[in-house]
Amino acid sequence: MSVNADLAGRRANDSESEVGLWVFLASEVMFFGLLFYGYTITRMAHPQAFAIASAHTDVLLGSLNALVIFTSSLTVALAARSLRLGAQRASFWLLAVTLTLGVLFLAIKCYEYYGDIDKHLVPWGDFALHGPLAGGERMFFFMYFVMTGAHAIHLTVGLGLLAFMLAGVGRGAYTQKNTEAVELTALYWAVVDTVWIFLYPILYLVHRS
Amino acid sequence: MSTAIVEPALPEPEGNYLENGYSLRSWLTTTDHKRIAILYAVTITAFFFMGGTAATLMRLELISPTPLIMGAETYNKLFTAHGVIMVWFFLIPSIPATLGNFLIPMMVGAKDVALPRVNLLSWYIFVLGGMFVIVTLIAGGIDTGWTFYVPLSTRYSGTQVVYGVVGIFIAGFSSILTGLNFIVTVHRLRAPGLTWFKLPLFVWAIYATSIILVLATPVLAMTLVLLAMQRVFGLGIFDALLGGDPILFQHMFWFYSHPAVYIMVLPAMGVASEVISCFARKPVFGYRTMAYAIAAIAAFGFMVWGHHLFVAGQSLYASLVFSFLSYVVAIPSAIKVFNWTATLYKGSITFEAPMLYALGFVGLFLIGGLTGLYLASLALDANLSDTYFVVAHFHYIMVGGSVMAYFAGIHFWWPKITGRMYPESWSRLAAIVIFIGFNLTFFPQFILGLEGMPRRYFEYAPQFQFLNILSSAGASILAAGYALPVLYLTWSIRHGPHVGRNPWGAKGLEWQTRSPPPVENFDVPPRIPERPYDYDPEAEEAKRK
Amino acid sequence: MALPNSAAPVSYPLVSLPVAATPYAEKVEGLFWAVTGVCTLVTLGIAVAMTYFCFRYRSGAEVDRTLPDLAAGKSRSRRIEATWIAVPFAFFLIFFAWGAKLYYVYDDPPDNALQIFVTAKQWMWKVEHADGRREINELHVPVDQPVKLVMTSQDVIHDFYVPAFREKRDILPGRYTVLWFEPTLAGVYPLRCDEFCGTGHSMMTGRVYVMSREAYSRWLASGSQAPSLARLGFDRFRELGCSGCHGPSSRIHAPSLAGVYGQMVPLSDGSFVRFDDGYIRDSILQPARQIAAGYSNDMPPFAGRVSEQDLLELTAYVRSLANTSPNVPQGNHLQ
Amino acid sequence: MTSGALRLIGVWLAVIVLLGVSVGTSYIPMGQFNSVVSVTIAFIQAFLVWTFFMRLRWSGVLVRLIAAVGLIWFLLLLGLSLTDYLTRHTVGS
Repeated sequence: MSVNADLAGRRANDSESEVGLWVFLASEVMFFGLLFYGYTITRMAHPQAFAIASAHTDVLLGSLNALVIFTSSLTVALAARSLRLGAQRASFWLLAVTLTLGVLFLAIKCYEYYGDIDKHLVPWGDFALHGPLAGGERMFFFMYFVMTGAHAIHLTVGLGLLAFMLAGVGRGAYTQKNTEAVELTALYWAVVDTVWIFLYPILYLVHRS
Repeated sequence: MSTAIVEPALPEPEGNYLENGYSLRSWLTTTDHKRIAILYAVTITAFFFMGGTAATLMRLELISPTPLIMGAETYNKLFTAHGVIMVWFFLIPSIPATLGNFLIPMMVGAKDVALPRVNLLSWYIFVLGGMFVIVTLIAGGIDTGWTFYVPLSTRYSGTQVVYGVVGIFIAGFSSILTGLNFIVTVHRLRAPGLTWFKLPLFVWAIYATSIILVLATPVLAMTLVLLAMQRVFGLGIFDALLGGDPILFQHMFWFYSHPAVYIMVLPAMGVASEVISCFARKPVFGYRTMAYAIAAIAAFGFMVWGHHLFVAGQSLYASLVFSFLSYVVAIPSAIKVFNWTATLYKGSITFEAPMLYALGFVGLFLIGGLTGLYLASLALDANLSDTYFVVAHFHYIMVGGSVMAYFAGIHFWWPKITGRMYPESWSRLAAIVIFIGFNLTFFPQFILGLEGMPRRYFEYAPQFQFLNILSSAGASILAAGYALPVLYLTWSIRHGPHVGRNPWGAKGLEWQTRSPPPVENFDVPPRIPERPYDYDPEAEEAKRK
Repeated sequence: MALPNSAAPVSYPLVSLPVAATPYAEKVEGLFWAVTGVCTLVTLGIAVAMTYFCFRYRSGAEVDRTLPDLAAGKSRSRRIEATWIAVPFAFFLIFFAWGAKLYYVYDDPPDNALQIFVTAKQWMWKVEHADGRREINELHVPVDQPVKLVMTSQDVIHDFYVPAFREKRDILPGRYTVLWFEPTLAGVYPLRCDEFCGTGHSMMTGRVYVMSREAYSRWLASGSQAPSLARLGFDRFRELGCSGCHGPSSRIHAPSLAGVYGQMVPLSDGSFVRFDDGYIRDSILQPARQIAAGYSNDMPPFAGRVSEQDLLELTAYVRSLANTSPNVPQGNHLQ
Repeated sequence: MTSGALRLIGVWLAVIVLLGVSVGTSYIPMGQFNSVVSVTIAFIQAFLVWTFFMRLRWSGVLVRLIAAVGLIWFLLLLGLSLTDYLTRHTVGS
């Protein structure tokens, strides 16, 4: 079976849709790359402000979300793999778990936003931080909301795709012979996961010590 | 090696892509790359004349150093509209989305692009983005210039910046999807035996362009999001009041917008290579070098954006680096001009309209490129940057270059697209009128820049008036020149003489199929040539006798 | 070169390039004509070659069209291509080095430069001289004297452009940029804003008067006897409480400002920064960003509490301390 | 459970352990190195996800190339901008 699994994993040639999706993912890298770039340059000019401001983020919820989304990228990879191996039922349930984890992520994120608003960390409102570095701190939270917001939008799109795949697999529209849609969804989801891999340390862990 | 196209002995099969349904619905729901190309052509022609109208009004105003027919605010809105429409809604999609869409699948011997539905989707996205821009114009326009520099665009402009930015953001996705489609098509759908170095340079050019579209456009999209957020919420990382950096916006903007120039000009280079070698009946000189030059331009084009920031407050060290890299990227462009010239050597040259346009392209691109050498130099740029010299320079590249080549391509492939020939003498006349009108419009602007007239000036010192009048006079000739093709090409759709498969005796795969092509492009699989541009001037001469 | 009086009808030459009023501008002219010469030759060369080929090898002309066989042709065309890669590249390197050297050597203003502050706003130029003299849309400078403009904007990005000096520099909000020149030709030169700055962009023009020494002294004397910028800055220095910590007898541990202007000073993160107008400005507005080595971050930020005018005056004051020693009571050198 | 699935789970475990290391080290005062460590860990995590979950390990050259190009172009944007930002005011230490 393990030999089969490797065979199922190996393809000599990548399909058109898969190449297309990877090109799109490269485009996504530049999309988020621009935000990381803006963050980096601004942080270089305001290192202390970014450190202080990042300590006001909710590291517990951020880490929890990292755990959730990292796990979801495992389950979606397993879902695609199961479908390749013909285990439609397993694939269905793994997709369902992924979808649940995704919704959980959004729920936690919303709760976190609620807390941020409550703590007056929204930079364009009555901002809580008034110290000498308030300008840089406002810019940190500006980037925090833009970056996590862009990520949440991508995640929401991913949830839509997952729901679609879940229905398809449940219906039997996607089977061992027709795995492409599910595989592409899994790739997309993994990129959403990757974005959080980078967002997490630069938003939550800048200054904890 | 026989140059004759093998015509099948069977009777011509019936039906072509134009006859595949006449209803509006059949056009709006098509996934045929050829029909989508025509959808784009119609759309961008509309935008071209919108942008052109703005330009005409501006040139009219600039006849006088003092206000003539409008106020400063209107003028500022006009040049912003002109820039936004011409850059994002005409030049960027011009050759790739029309000629590219029509020809790439045929040139690689495929039935369609790799992702036909995505192709249609990208046109709808483009139209949606265009709608926003039109709404912006109706709602009062934008007065920041197409560059949207902060903090003018975020804090100080009272116009509809956000709508416009949303329109450009949306249109960006159309660019990305188009580029993505071409990349996959060229990689995955080439006919068996059609290796990379058998591809026409037009395919190389569109492929390189697509890479830029995919990698640069998302940067612009996100930059505009940051801009819109800062405008709406009143703060952001470009905000100097918070200690943010307005120049950061310029870095981001030009990381897209400089490669965007290559999005406009690389496809033009591709068209010129096809047309010149066809009408010189000679293989493109140094085909491989030309292909590598295209790749080099696409890659190095990403590393020179800082030359827009020499006087903007960028560090001197960065300016040195970017100045050097700007000279590096000039090398492959120079190679191309030399190789086109060498292609003519020992050819058997005829001067049909596409050739006139293409030769015009080479000349104007040459001047545009050479004046770029001034702007890449630190000391000269510190004088010329943001003057009319720059305006003239990039119009030579984008209008003299890209638009001329677009017309060359439209005429060259018109028989293939419509199955009918355009009227030759009218077309030659238009090519000459456009060439003259163009030079009369923009050459004086080089001198205006040297005299010290800044760009985007609504009123100017009276000593600049003579050259401005000259430029405006040229613009009226140019406008007439642009109106001509619209008239005679429209006429020829119904009344032009029918043509066969290959009226030019050209060598690309697209000429092996019928004109207009069948829905699936080829009735029989195309024959893959031994090498690209397999022309033979001597045989051509012998045949003529 | 005099600017025309707007009332009288004046005829202009159809084309008139601006004079080069500084030695630097003359050097830029040199480079410009060199590049123009090369580019003209290239354009003519290509035009002649294309026209010749188009004529000689037109279809139907009886000429030899045989091309060398494939192998020989390949090596020949490689050689040709190598030539027209190498030769342009050599020229490009020269253009790059020439332009870069001119600009680079020029970048640092001399120490004896007359410092003048320029504040740009929509749509006017405000100029302040060290002696407190203020002008709007006009700038008077003496001939043969290096002049250093320290510029900032109150709103959007502007650009200080004097064609006769062949140079320009953007003026940014929240930051100082520097432009310097040493005019050697007396005259009146147009000044234009060269970065689009909104509705009145094209009206944001002014004049630079380069005057003989005598005329300049007369002009200086004719002005109101406003206190100098440094003097005003000293008042501001006390009013805002700066002297409490930065003064010579202060018991609070704050760096002395005497004799440091223009020097490289160490920062707490191990790097060095030039103690210039930009650094003074940043340190007043956001002291925490760059802490001098050996000091802690005790200073309150003055962002939002001081105007651009205050900043100009304070900067002028600190600048005036450049040649003083820490033990002299402050302000004495201004008397 | 197959060995393929086990491998994916192993990768997941590695990612989670790295997450723990990242959180843990961020509470140890190391100055600027805190960020160096946490971002390096992020790169390792991303590498694992792309290699195994996104199956770059089994992909053709083309797909690997496309994946690399995205990263390279981002570094180009950042790297060339740093020629400006690292040399604006402060001279290197």
